[in-house]
Amino acid sequence: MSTAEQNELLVRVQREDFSVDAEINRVRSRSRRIGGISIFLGTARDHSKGRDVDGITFEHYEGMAQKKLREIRERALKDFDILELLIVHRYGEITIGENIVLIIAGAEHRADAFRACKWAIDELKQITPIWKLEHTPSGEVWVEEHP
Amino acid sequence: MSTAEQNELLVRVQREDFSVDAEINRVRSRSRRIGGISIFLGTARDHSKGRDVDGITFEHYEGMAQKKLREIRERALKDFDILELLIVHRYGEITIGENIVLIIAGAEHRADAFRACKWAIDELKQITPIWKLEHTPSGEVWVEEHP
Amino acid sequence: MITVRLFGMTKSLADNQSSLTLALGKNQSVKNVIELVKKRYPKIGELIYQKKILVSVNQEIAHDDTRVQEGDEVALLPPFAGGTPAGPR
Amino acid sequence: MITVRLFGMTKSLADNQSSLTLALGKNQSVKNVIELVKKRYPKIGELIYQKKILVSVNQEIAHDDTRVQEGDEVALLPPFAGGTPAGPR
Repeated sequence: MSTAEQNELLVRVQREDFSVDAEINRVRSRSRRIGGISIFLGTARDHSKGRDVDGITFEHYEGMAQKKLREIRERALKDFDILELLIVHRYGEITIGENIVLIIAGAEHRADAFRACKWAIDELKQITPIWKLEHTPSGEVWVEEHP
Repeated sequence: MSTAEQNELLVRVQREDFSVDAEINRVRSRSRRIGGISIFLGTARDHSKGRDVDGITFEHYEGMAQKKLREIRERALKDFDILELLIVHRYGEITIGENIVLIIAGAEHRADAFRACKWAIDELKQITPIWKLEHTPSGEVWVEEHP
Repeated sequence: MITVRLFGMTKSLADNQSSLTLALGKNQSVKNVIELVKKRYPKIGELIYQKKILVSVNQEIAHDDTRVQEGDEVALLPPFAGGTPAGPR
Repeated sequence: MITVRLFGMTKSLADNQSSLTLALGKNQSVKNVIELVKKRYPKIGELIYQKKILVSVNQEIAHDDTRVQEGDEVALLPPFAGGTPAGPR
């Protein structure tokens, strides 16, 4: 696989669910120096702001979403002492309890991995053009989270 | 399964490797309110303090190690706004690149999950009676990490 | 002519169309695009003035004076799932 | 008689025995255990005095005055893999 192809696998927006183990292996295979891996996994909760939620649909801006996620990966690799960072975000219909978003930061030391992972998910939430439609018993609503 | 049996699965010291996906599902099954999951995975690096490392053997104090890990889980559940915390630590011989330790913190919101996960791994490193023997080209050495 | 892509709430406000086609003259900026959108969908125009909807040009957040010409990729971006974007960077 | 469990570096320093059996009288404390260990393994005794090896009684970190009696589970704990433990809590 070329570097470009590998990098594409490290930043993805996809409809299908993902295996965390498989994504960890993708990160791990990039360096034998990795000793600390910090992972964030966002999942679909059954309520939001006091409302019951039956399911969620994510819509994204194809092209711009990937571009922003690539920027986040590149800035994380530059600004933190990490060896690799992977981002996967799902779109389409998501059932309660299912995976939505995954960030994996691999570093020699755990403190760097935690910092990069936390920064990346905060940044993702801020700059990535992805929208969330919550299906509730009283109808559908486009929502934004206030973290 | 009884609560005691479930709690035992949430804090383990074992020789076998673990599946991160399976452990995530264990945490996730505890509450449909979980929206943010922070995970720390420690893996065996190929060098340490400038030395090459060919492999690692972990030894633990059976009984006391589990007791300390249970204390960490219970304190995390009390002190942080999280819904579940899981800890698995391996012992025995570990090959470079393999999993050593896993912490999973599940919360409604990601900031709480990150804080609890970070605290738990820092605390684990401080208070858990587990020892590390590094196999290097020039011999074996019992080591402590200075994080 | 330029095409303005719509997402999420913005799409709902425009009768579920996923894009608008606007007749835009030469030497125009984002400001002119907003005026054209506002004429057809006043509610969207209002949300843009309130900075609740951002405008992007060629996949970067734009401001009022950003130039827009034939072939540019313009989009109206309602608040992201993760929270309101921080505006032009 | 009490049994003192050894781990890691402490075990190596005691000819790879995983435990020591000590004859301990009545009304004794951790301090007395340390003295007995020191007689047989001066190097271990030294590391205990330097606080590089901690003593636990019944799976809790103990201090010099912690009482020790028949049936207690005593162990000598070299620095943990994660770094030096913070001493008695």
